[in-house]
Amino acid sequence: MPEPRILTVAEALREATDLCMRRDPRVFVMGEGVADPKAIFGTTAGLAAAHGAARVMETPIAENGFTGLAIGAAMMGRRPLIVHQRVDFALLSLEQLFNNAAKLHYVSNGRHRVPLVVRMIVGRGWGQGPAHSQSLETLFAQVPGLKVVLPATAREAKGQLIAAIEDDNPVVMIEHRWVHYATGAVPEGHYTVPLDGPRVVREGGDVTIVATSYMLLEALRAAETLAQAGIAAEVIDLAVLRPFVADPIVESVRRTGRLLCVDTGFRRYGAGAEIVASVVEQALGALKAPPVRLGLPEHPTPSSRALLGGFYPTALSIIDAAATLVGAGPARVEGPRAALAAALATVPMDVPHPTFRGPF
Amino acid sequence: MPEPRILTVAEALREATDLCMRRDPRVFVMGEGVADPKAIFGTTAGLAAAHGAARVMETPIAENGFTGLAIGAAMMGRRPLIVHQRVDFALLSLEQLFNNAAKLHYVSNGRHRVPLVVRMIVGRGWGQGPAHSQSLETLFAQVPGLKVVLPATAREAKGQLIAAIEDDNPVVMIEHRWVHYATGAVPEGHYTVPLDGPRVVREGGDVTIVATSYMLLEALRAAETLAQAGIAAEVIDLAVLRPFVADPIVESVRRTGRLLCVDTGFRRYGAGAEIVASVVEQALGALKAPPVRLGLPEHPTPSSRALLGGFYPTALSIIDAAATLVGAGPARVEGPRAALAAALATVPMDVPHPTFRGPF
Amino acid sequence: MTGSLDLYRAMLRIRLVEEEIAARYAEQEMRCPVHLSIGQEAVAAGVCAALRRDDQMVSTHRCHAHYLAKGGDLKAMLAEIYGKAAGCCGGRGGSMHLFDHDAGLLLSLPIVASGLPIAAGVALSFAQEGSARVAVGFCGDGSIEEGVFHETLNLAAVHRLPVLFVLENNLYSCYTGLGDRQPARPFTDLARGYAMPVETADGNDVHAVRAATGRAVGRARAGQGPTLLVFDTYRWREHCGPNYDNDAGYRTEAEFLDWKARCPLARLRAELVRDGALDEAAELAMLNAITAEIEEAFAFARAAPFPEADTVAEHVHA
Amino acid sequence: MTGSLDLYRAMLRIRLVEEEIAARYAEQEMRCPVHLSIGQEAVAAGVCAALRRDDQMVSTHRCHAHYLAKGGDLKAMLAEIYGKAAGCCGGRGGSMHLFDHDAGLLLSLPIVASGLPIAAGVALSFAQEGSARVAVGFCGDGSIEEGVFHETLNLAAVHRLPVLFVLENNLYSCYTGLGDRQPARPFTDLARGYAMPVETADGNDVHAVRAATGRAVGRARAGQGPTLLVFDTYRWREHCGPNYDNDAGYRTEAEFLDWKARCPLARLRAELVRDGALDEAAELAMLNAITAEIEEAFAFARAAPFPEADTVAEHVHA
Ligand SMILES: Cc1ncc(C[n+]2csc(CCOP(=O)(O)OP(=O)(O)O)c2C)c(N)n1
Ligand SMILES: Cc1ncc(C[n+]2csc(CCOP(=O)(O)OP(=O)(O)O)c2C)c(N)n1
Ligand SMILES: [Mg+2]
Ligand SMILES: [Mg+2]
Repeated sequence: MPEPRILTVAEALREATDLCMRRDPRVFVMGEGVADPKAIFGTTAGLAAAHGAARVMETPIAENGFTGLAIGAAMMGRRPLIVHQRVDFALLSLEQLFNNAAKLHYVSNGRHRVPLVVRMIVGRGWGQGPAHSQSLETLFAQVPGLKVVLPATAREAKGQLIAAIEDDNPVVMIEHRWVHYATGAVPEGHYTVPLDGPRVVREGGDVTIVATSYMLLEALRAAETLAQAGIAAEVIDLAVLRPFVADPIVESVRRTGRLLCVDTGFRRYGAGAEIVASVVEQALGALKAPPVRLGLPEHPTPSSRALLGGFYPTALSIIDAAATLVGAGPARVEGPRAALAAALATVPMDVPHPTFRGPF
Repeated sequence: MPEPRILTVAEALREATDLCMRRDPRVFVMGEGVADPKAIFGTTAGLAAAHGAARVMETPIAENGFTGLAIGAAMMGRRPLIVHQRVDFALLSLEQLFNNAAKLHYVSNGRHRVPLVVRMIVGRGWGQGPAHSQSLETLFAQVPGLKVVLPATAREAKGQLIAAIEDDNPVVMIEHRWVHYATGAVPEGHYTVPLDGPRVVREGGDVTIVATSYMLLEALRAAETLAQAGIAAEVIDLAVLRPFVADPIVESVRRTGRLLCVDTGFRRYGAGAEIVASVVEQALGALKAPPVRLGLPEHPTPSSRALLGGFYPTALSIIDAAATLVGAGPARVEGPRAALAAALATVPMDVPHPTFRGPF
Repeated sequence: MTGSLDLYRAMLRIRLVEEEIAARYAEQEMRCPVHLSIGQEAVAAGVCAALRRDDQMVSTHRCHAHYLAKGGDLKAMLAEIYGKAAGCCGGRGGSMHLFDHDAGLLLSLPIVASGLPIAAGVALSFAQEGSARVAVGFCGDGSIEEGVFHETLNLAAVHRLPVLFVLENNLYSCYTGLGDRQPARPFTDLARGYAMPVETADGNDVHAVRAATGRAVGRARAGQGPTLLVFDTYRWREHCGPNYDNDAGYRTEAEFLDWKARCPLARLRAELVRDGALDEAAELAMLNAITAEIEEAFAFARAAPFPEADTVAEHVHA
Repeated sequence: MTGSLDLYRAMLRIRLVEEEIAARYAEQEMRCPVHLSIGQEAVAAGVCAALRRDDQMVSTHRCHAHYLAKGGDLKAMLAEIYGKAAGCCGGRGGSMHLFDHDAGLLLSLPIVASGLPIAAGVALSFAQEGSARVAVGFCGDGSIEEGVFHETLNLAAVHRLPVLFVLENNLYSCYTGLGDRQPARPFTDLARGYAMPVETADGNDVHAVRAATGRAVGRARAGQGPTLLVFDTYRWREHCGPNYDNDAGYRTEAEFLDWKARCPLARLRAELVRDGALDEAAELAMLNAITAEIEEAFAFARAAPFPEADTVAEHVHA
């Protein structure tokens, strides 16, 4: 059998877009910088050359305007994919996205369709600062009519983006900048990863860890270390925040009795809150300990790395939370945790760590 | 002792604004229609005549622009109060509100202050339709740096608005249109109701009902009926979604063992999720039954009243949920519930019911 | 090519439908906000007379006249306002969400200026398909205060999209006059910022509106890009609802009477009578035909069934 | 009144600070994005020379020159870029959030055009207080594509606010040229849509910039409202970062050399030398003084302590 093809998530997203543009002439890409030399962190690299400026449209700096433009084209049967280089910029387009894209199918009693994909990127590292680093996934996830997906691994990212482009509904894809670097085996050609809910990524019987986006990579790293300490963590990629499907999580917690949620965005009012609430509604009796939520604290993102030490959940904080949750004393995880901590310490914390790049 | 002064919430808000404008020349009001004959459902009635057009500024239809204008004036020490006639319109101003108003104090290391009040109104009834009826309170509540308050009763509304105007932070006040009609005894003169968390509105030992805004009025009506059936509900007004304070709720659930949350906005990713998650984290053992959440279903608001029958939680659905939660059979609530149902049936469901107007 | 008589019939039909809505609104069976177009009929009729059925328009909260002038189904419109299953939105939208895709009224939106980039996007789809169809986005004098109006004009101009922006200036946004919202300058100057051709005409002169629109449509079909059209007109009744509100204090009875004297229907009627194109008999026949259609449509809408409550959660996702 | 020599010193200081940042960026101790202003110094120096210290400016992601020209503290700026506690934001903002309220640089924001309505709001506060101070909002050629630019100009015009909108046209938004983003027309036409006075000048001619700004400031202080100022200039280095990127493919080396030949510093220097206002000795003294200040400031910023980790949650609420 042939060597598996290892791509970064950024390359996988680029490949998905190129493939969909080749398969369907109605697909086009629009946004600020989609055809420029940086090509949205490489995710649109070469597309303008391959498909022409008419299908890879540079736009003015007008997020609300070009979002409406895309909605109008989508209503007429085109299949636009638009990109925002930061979630923070997409805040300018929420009126179009929430009032129009999300509601037109419903309010037209099913007659209108808005096959639109909105990609937006979560900044992190190198002093990004408060307005270039927001994730805000539950902001989008609470709006009926949207689908919201957060890719974490390369194979899924490609399949999820193809599924999103082929979906007849508006799909918001929130991509963490550091996820772009993650590598994994990516099949050639066309396939989809359905936007239909969580996916068990690693099996284990001691504790259920639910994470999204970059936090999934941290969780997987933590699970490895926990395994070395004899703690078997089941890791679930929530992946799709809307439509929200709790069943695989509930089912897992019924087996493990312990739930740890790790949000990429804020902990307060985060996806973890909905997960915990849904689980206790259905499986209160199965809980052996109070569920634990990790996520961003209740303040903006400072620029200086000196202030970021405790800002983001890490494999280490996930390990500690999981160990406490299963009632394992510090002694039990100490060794493997120390080894991981040492490995992590070799790289500054404001750049993505190589060992978190997979292959996953 | 004198007759208590009964005002509507709309009148109470108007009085609070007028009082603050008289006390502090830096306070001014700005928005679309603040000085027009309708005066934002009467909440700004007479203010232009009393304080002049310079302090009650009509604006162009430019939500994002005048929000930024208010932020700039606030940074320089003025105290703007801006108003959006619908939450749905405020979606255009989130970039200013989230990236600037909420973060400037933090990113300036405490040097800048943004003493800004943003009022926005949730539409309901008379066929409002999908884009004139959104509540979206957790959208605002998830942003650190903001304070978010939802008034429900007249005395509190006046005190909360005065507190908001005197607060040195940006405060978002989300007012349900039907709450404007609610009446209650309102003290004369200056007083504040601190923006510091939930408030027990009615005591009871059988079940804890946490609600906000108009749902608090439904909950109180339900509690009365439940009492007639011998079920003592403790009703808590969450009131302030940010900063989020769970303690009084946790403390109540420790006593009742049962939790029912009623969201004014969507149930999924709603405030109820955060409440349930916070409660189970701190008081899992106290729960005698799985917590229950009520709120809006996962679709937009249709215009036709024929489709709205099951859309909004009501005193009746709250009664049913509470009764089930305490393990009371239908028989036990049947009588009082039927009486309430009959009373409610006398008024169409797309206009506010007189018996829900208090006085509270 | 629509003749003057057809234009008059179109305007009269709009007027009579709106007046019937106003007359029946107090019955409280139309339980949604209504923004009537009485006084502004010439813009709707004139613009649509210059369009083909397969051209697509995007309208605003004040969409009745646009919907009717473009050929939208009257029964589906009234059923929608009555909240019935036979409504164009199945009762889900109400008066501010009217649409009839087949007739070329793609969409109406209740959020000010929100439909403008969507109209430009429709034009983008025409350009991508190499079709000669044009898109039209309606907006009021308040809409041009929204940033997205400007983002849209710039987008349409730089991509030379086949779209018309029809600015219906009725002097007010709700109860606030232009002077409190914008500096004094000709609206035509707005187009210069986008190097966009502009047409302006008396919005109560249906011929002038049609002619101006025709020139813009010609450019759009020829691949010469967008045009801003500016038409001055006047809303006779209150911003939202069936009544007159000249006593509310934000505008004067005199101003209203002045505009009423320039009624777009009376103006065209005088011309038709002068030219002998409309005599009493013909007018009566026209009036009776329209009245009969309207009565039948109202009867249909009132008798039509409400949507089934259990369908409320359908069509969230396609 | 700032003399030509002071203007030259101001521009040279900006140039040398930026070049030192560029030279040291590879050390990876300034761990935040930097948007250098090299090539655009005349706009910053000319505008600020026409202002009083207590006038307040709001800048963008490209704020270094504005901050320095307005008198912002150099040590606090560099410490901020180094992420230190002594930074103007205590390390919380980085290069795109520079401010020095006392010097009259109220705020810089990384979101395009986001600072413009805030600048107008500052002007509103001046108007409410009856002060003669003016506010300035900087924006690039990309910023005018954002709707809020237009909402702000309309708001400022209708309320006659004492605010200047300084449009720094450097032909590009990141790596996208004007032609891909806007139709061809003079930027001055943008002001007509708001009946707003407009001033335009060569952005590399500091005298012209100062004179144009002076006229606008005069009107603003006299209660005659806002002005749009349009200055053409050029960014020499990459959009974000220390390097040159003429080989990246979005612009040509020739274009860059053409603009470099019109260096705003060289231009003023030639004038000073011609007028005998600057001889070798004086220039050397100036150079040494500035270099010494910069070296001291970098030494300070590098040696300064980082903020304490446990202060991170402070100042969420006032
Ligand atoms: C974004 C937004 N802001 C405010 C409103 C409330 N509103 C509804 S109609 C209207 C007036 C719009 O004026 P104009 O564009 O002139 O249209 P007209 O009503 O005069 O036909 C306003 C402000 C809205 N629907 N959307
Ligand atoms: C709302 C928003 N959209 C996009 C960006 C990304 N961005 C940062 S700088 C920039 C270019 C702005 O161009 P211009 O206004 O001409 O300023 P210049 O960089 O040329 O000085 C862009 C698009 C942003 N910061 N904010
Ligand atoms: Mg109008
Ligand atoms: Mg530029």
